[in-house]
Amino acid sequence: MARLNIVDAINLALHQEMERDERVVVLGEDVGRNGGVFRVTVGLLEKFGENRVIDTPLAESGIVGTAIGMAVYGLRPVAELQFMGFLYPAFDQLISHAARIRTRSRGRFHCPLVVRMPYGGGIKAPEHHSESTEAILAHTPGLKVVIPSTPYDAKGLLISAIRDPDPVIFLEPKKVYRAIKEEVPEEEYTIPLGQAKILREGGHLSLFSWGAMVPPSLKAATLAQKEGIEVEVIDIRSIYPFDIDTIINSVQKTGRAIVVHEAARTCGFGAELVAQINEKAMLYLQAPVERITGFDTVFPLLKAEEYYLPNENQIIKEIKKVMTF
Amino acid sequence: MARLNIVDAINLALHQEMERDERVVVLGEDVGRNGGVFRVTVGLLEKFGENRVIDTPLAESGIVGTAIGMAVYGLRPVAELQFMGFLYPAFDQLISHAARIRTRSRGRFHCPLVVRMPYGGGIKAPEHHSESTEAILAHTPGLKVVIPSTPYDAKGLLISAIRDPDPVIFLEPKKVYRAIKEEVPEEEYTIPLGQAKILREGGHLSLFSWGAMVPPSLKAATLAQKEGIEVEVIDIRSIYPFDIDTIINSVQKTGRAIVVHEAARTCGFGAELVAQINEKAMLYLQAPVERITGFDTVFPLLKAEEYYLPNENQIIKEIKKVMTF
Amino acid sequence: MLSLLGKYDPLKGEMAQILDKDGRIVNPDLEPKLSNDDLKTLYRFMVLSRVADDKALKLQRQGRFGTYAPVRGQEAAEVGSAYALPRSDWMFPTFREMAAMVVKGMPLESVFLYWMGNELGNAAPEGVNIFPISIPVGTQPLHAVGAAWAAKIKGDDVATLVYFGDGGTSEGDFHEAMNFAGVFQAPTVFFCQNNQYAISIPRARQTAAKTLAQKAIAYGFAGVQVDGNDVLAVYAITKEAIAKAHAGGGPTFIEAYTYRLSHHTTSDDATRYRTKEEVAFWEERDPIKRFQVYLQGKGLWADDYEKGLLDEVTQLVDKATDKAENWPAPSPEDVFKYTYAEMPWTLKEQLAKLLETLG
Amino acid sequence: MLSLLGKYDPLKGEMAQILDKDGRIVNPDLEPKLSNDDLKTLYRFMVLSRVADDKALKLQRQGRFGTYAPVRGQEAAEVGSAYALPRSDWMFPTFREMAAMVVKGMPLESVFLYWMGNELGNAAPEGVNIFPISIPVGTQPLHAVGAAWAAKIKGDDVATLVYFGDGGTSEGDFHEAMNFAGVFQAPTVFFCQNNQYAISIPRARQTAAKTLAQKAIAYGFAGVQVDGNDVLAVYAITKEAIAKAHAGGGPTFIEAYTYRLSHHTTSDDATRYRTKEEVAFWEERDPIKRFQVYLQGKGLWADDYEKGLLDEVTQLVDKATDKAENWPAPSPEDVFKYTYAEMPWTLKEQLAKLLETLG
Ligand SMILES: Cc1ncc(C[n+]2csc(CCOP(=O)(O)OP(=O)(O)O)c2C)c(N)n1
Ligand SMILES: Cc1ncc(C[n+]2csc(CCOP(=O)(O)OP(=O)(O)O)c2C)c(N)n1
Ligand SMILES: [Mg+2]
Ligand SMILES: [Mg+2]
Repeated sequence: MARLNIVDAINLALHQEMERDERVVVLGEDVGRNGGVFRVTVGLLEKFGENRVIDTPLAESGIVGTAIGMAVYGLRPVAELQFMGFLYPAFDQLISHAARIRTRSRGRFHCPLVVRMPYGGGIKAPEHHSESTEAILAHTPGLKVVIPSTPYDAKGLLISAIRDPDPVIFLEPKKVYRAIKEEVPEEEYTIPLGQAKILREGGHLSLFSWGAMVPPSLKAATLAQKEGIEVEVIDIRSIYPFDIDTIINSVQKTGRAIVVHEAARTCGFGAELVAQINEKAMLYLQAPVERITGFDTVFPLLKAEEYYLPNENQIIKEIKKVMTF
Repeated sequence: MARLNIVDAINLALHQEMERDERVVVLGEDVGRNGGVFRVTVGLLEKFGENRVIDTPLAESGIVGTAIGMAVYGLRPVAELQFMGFLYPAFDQLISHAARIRTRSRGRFHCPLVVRMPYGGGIKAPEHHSESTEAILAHTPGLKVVIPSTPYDAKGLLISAIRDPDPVIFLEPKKVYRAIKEEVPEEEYTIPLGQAKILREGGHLSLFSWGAMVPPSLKAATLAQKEGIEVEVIDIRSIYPFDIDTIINSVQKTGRAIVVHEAARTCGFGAELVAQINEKAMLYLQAPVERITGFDTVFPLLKAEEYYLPNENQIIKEIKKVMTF
Repeated sequence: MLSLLGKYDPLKGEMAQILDKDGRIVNPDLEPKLSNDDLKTLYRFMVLSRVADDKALKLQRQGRFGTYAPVRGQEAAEVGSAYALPRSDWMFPTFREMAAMVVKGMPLESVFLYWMGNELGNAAPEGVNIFPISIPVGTQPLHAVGAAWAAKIKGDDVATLVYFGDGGTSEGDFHEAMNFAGVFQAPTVFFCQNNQYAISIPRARQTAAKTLAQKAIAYGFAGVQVDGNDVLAVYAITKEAIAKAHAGGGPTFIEAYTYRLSHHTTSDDATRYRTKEEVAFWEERDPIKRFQVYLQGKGLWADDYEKGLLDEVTQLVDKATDKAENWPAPSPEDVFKYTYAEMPWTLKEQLAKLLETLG
Repeated sequence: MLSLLGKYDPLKGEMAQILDKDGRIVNPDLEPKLSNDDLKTLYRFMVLSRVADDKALKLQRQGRFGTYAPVRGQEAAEVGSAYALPRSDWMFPTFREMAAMVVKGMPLESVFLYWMGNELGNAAPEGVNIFPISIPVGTQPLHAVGAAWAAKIKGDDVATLVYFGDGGTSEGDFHEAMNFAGVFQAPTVFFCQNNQYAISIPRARQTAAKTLAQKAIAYGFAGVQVDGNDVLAVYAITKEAIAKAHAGGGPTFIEAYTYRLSHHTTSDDATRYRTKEEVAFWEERDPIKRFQVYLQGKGLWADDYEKGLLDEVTQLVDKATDKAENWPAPSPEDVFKYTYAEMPWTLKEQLAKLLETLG
């Protein structure tokens, strides 16, 4: 078993799935010769050839739209978009077609498509390189949305996504692409979509987060423990469908909860979690569920990006506030 | 003062703003010669000529993208998209540009653009003609989102939207385009963006809705009254920014609340309202805030559309449930 | 038979034609070698389309149909092209392709069921290679390119044909589809029905290019204009483009120059934006009349033949109507169960609530 | 001076050129009538661009810059075109137009400030008609068309020029912009810098069209290919396209055939996807060297002139660096206050919370 980072783990999953199932093809801007701008697809072209690892013209709607045709025809395309900020030209194809082919045809056709892309801020990048609009995708019936936060999960979730019969959007937290290394089994394994992961148990407060917000959440939990507060940290992992049982069980146990995400606050996925907790566990709540989020502003350029991203200081402050409500 | 429906009221507002300010231009598919597929722009071409009432090629991104250039250059374009289901090709221009020109240029430029479109279900239309994805727009920093539910509001809000210095998305509930008539003053008037409207006062429960969900909400409130339940019905009207004071004051008074919207449930704007109420008024709540919404499915074709749209029966049932929690 | 592709230069305003408006053969050397049966089948499909179209409009006015987009005037373009498509190739229709879909094997009752508001009508039977109708204009050419490209990757001898209108050429997705097709030499035929209008917007307002066919130059492959009201020319040129695709020659763009004789849809009033004179001009160019004269010249048509044919197709249309109207209404479950392969808990919860409300 | 537009047919592979790669005049009758001062100014801007570019790369490696997209190799295309643009016309740049922007009047310290990660650098001073840099590829041509069209509606004598790359021509928005420009005869010059790559994707993979210039045929207006490393040809052809736009002649598409000599951006490693030989081939076609020979031939260039010029522009670049580096850091308020004309309560609440957290 090797210690891999997220980039390597995804690369390994792609290699193995392409090996296992010749219907799997990879396409996108710079995914072939260049191995992807984050090097996630390195080595695939050399191994599987131009027919299955496809450098496309610069057109996101074209990438997703042709991938839909491929998927319905019988391939298993894994499309890469270079950054989530360049997802929007392809949004119509996703919402109007990928998400709907099955229901539009009453199950005669389906669309086993994966669209991968790096998302989130914190890498001092230019404008449009720091987006996290997972809530928009979660609001689109027919799509599944997955966000791993560790190398182990990245591999297992991606394999599940590729084998899933429906379109899955796979968001990769680029801030931690290479920041975390852990043991990743060489053999293939899957992690079911739709399941959250309890990273740390605790009885006083439930802390929900995903992607690059998981590490500061864990750090804050460690800090909190020093002050006697036992925080249960849960990585949501699947944004849609999300793991309501794990979420509600935790809140019923702790009575207090905080959601952390880097997306804009209004109508972020945090709002949905708060609404669900309100609906299903209100009587257990000892304090309002709080949200620590990005702002309703454009993600700032590098000189100000530190202001935007939630960090462990904010989280620990909020934990204390909720504990003393 | 004439009795007008929503279509006529919007038409009147357009006439008057074009008369008053020669920077106002109208563009879109079929808005000129044909007067719009819902006849909202009838008479404008004849009155203001081809230079200011512009039939465009069939390309939504083109319409919004050129309108952005016009707006920044100094016009006040009012773009029509034919249906909200055809907004998505233009989504990139809205999210990546219209919403950001001001902040990208630190205020050197701004984008006084209105994008109007009919939205919502209930007219037995083909696929893609029944969308209500206002939550996606509300999650986009830099945009304002407005939904009138009556002719009076439609006129006053549209005039405000046109005069607003920032991009405003103006969603028109087409199910009630011609269903409601009321007195609409001939003279121009504005209704500030960002304000909800209390349509009916009541001390037992707050019912929040917008667009075509307002009429069934009002009907349900009338039914409830017969059973002694005093429902306060609030038309949210401005989805972003929304009127937090009116919302919270109402819940603090009633202690119970229901949100009704036709959009898909998960990550709908209802979730944000629940989250806000949880954050700002939890201690006042005597029951969980409930949501009556569309489903996490594609809006069905006409044979099944009655299943999808919330109606007064559902609302009254839910009111009773919340009252007896 | 001569080659039609490449022979007609759109930049010179040349358009392929075999039958002129009066049914006279103007290009005998291009005439496709079709059996009498084939010729009569083409005619039958056009007449069937006309009768079904009229029925649909009537049903819509009676509230028994939802919105409907009539084919009238475009029968030659649809029937001629669809008839040239082998059974194993795939078709990607828009909302206006009733005739093309029926030629390709879609049961008429399915098309009717769809326009009556039941999604089930959008599912082609197993073995009938038709993608579900795409409503968003200009978006489905990408699917046709993707499927063609997938076939190529898999080594299947399959081509795809996608329909769209003059309006559709303005959308960004059309551009991306054409460009991908060129780069990957996808075996796709882009079949543009230039019916002169996108709702009320005349063709000249859609683009400053003199022809739509010349747009193919931007993507490095052949574009050709064909008289879309001439079923023989449409058939011949589509056949050739399909053969080229199968032979590894890549994509072709065909602009079928035609006219929508009816309203855009049943919600539209075409008298708001076009003149009687213009419509009359095109009535004279009716594709069915023209082909009838041709068949008559070949001794394949007579009054009693026409009468028998009309009886037959009218019965067929009536039967399709009955079948579609008597289809069981969709259940609440039907709204939910095709969203994903398996319903997530969210949908189950929402469905349960709906069933509870319905009592 | 002869007309360049229309003279070079992209379908025949013709490309406008005045100076060949060795700085020899190959088309003397096309030579623009520029004063010696103008010629020297063109040269100075190219050298300034090269020096500023090198500085930017160095600053980036030292962590004093964010990601940066170098101009190297494209100086003639940018300087020649921007110099042809009257002050009252508008420019729409992408991330690679440092040189063009500086020619148009953008202070170099602003460009540097922007790439150091402060949005303030994206705001052109009042009176300098430059739209903020657009990062999403292919999207800003629509803005250029909209602004040009607005100018036309208002009766202003203003044209617009928009920059984009070979990759940009594949996006749907490019297509819609070209099409709108044709239909509305917008006074817009589409200036495509075909630098042969979109990151790692070579031009041949971007489209099957032999030239990018021929794409204009799809939209009914002129497209022309120009040697993008020949500053005189670029200047002359842009000047003519701009004049045509002002005269009501509508849009023009210019493909400047050039080469990106450096990496795509500082995050890129171009050695992964192109050969030394290819780069060497293009080094020989360096636009600055070529123009230097031309100036020398005119007696406008000598070693000491070069030395003086280098000193001058190096000082200018250093000063710009200092200014940009000493700019006050953005405050928390700066993140919020330009989102809307007035901050809604949501932003006020979020800002208050941030200030509280910061202590
Ligand atoms: C993306 C999109 N925008 C707008 C519409 C509304 N609409 C339906 S059909 C149509 C005109 C289509 O014209 P054309 O492509 O020429 O096809 P035709 O209707 O003439 O067959 C429009 C604007 C749509 N369906 N999709
Ligand atoms: C819509 C979009 N997709 C992807 C990217 C990422 N990206 C940045 S530059 C670039 C290549 C651009 O190539 P080209 O248009 O030729 O311009 P050049 O960089 O060569 O100047 C890509 C893919 C982007 N900025 N925008
Ligand atoms: Mg048409
Ligand atoms: Mg390039």
